[in-house]
Amino acid sequence: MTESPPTFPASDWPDGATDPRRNAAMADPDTLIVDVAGFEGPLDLLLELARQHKVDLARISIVALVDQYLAYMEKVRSLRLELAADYLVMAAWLAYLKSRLLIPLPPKEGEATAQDMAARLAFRLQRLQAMREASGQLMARPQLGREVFFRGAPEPLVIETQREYSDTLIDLLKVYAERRAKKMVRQSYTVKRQPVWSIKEARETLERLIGGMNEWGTFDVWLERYLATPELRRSVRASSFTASLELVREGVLELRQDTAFDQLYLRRRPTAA
Amino acid sequence: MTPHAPAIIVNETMDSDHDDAPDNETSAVVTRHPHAERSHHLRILEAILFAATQPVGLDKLVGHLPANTDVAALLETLRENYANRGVNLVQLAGKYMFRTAEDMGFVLRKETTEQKRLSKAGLETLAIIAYHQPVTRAEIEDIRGVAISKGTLDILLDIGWAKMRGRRKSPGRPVTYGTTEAFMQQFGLNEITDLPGLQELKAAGLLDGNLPPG
Amino acid sequence: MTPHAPAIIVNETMDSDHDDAPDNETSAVVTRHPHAERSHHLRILEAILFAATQPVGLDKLVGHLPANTDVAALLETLRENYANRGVNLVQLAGKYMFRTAEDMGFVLRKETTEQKRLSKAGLETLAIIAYHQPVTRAEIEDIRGVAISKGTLDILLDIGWAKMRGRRKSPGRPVTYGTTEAFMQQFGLNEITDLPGLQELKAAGLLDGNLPPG
Repeated sequence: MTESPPTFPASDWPDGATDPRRNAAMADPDTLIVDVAGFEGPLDLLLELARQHKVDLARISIVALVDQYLAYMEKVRSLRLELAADYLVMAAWLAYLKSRLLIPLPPKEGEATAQDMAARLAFRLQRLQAMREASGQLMARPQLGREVFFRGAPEPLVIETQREYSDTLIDLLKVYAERRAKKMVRQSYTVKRQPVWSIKEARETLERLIGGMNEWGTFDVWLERYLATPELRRSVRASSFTASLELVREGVLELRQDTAFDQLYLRRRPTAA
Repeated sequence: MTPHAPAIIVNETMDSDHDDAPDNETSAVVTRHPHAERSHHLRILEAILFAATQPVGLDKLVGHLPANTDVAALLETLRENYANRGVNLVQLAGKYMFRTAEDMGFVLRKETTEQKRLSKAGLETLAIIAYHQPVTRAEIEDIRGVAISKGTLDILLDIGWAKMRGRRKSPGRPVTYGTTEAFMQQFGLNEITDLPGLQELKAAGLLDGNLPPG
Repeated sequence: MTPHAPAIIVNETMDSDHDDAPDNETSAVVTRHPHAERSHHLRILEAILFAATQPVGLDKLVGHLPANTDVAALLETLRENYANRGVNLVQLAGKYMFRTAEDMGFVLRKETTEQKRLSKAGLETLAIIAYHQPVTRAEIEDIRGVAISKGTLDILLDIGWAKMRGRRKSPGRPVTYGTTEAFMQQFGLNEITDLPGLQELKAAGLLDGNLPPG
């Protein structure tokens, strides 16, 4: 026990921090006692005791280990240090195990043999040790963001959404024809609401204009200012045409059309001046 | 560095330090000290530039290599190494960084197409513009018999099917609208006068007046 | 590494700056069609993998190349291309990613906050979860011989290295834990079987769920 402390591989303590407890323990096994709270449970303590033998855990003498544990417990007690209950439970179990190992008795019904119990303990120590080593190996691997890095300035995907319209010419024509048709229907049914130029109004207007109508001119020319309002156009044309026919019959106006559906011209009848 | 078969490594690893020596000895990387060192320096630059979150200045790179290393020359080698790859070494504001090659931009873009349809009002407005162009907003409203919301015309302008054509020479000089090339393409028309059904609509008395061409 | 004729290699490496054969100067990339295509595909993969923020699965890479392209073979070429560079192509949890070379840690090394958060108990618990997954809390405690504080598991879940995997089909249906893809990335593992010493531990029976009778 006076041998120089074993050096632990760097990988043993992945966080790289030295473990003051263990260093102290290695320097002088007796000082192991000082900080019992530093151990993570009785299994950890047992493993630490076992490791001090520097032997293969698979071939460790369980009896010797039990003795060491019990001696350790005794020392702790003599120093009146606080001990967690599970350390004492382990101590009791180990004491029982030792007695069974030393004085072989046929196991009771359903009870494992002392050898099996010892093997199980050895296995658990081995397994804990294996996990510690694995943890060390794992942590010693090059880690992302520590030793190895992904691209520092990745160029993330840009999503471009393209609108695609599925409207077709048929759709276009349909709505257009529909709208026009609707409008015609509405015009014929809501005619009362439309602003209307009455025939009387048209006649009065023509009579007012007639003095200046010396030359042939179309309705649109003579009635230009009344046609300015789009809603009134049809009505102005229709009413003034009707009124003009009256005035022609009365011999006040003359109408002229060169061919069918051609422009219609009107002027004051020269003799009527 | 693991040993490789000759000839292949030098090329496959893109190792810039491979020689033009006739024997083309690849083991050069391992055995010839200056090359191995050069290769090591190139690797350091590669790693730093790759991991950097921002372009790295020459001064910083110099700090990671032994004094008297010709870092500029190494960077030039690296730039050449990557010149024909999917990733290039570029200089931005005098600093260095890896960037995906310009012609590889398409892998960084994902194009999704969204199937859409115009609203009824939009389609109607478009039809009126097509048939009556150049047409003012007031005239469109007159034909539709309803006011059109600002958004409706905006969508058509935004899609690129309608455009402003000019101004009417009437009081207020209102803007007139017409259709575009894109409109013709979308609806499969050669000329605006091709609008199928136009004559038929006219004959049916659905339309009055003369439609101005295009 | 697949064997190639030297002339081909020049193309495959896409390396412009070292034609070892003088007669090969007229960069065959343009004229030798299949190789130019292959080179183009390699560049696409390079660009995607360089640009990526996270490892990319084969399925996604396949989508960027023409059907019937042997993407796995191209990736292997790329892996070889970069094997000796400062940046390597690695497989993590089955996905592909460029990453700085492991031996470049001395230039790039940084302390991570995760490291600081993990106690010795935390590291041990992580190892137990990794090697024994899926593993219950009770099993972890049995291995460590001590109860684990709630905080220890919480930190591992919070960092994102451990996750709940499901429930054991045993009385009480306890939750089982396992490691995550982030864990695989962190420690540079492609598969769980890449865990250091896993095979040996398994062979020694140290990962068996059932203890020897006792």
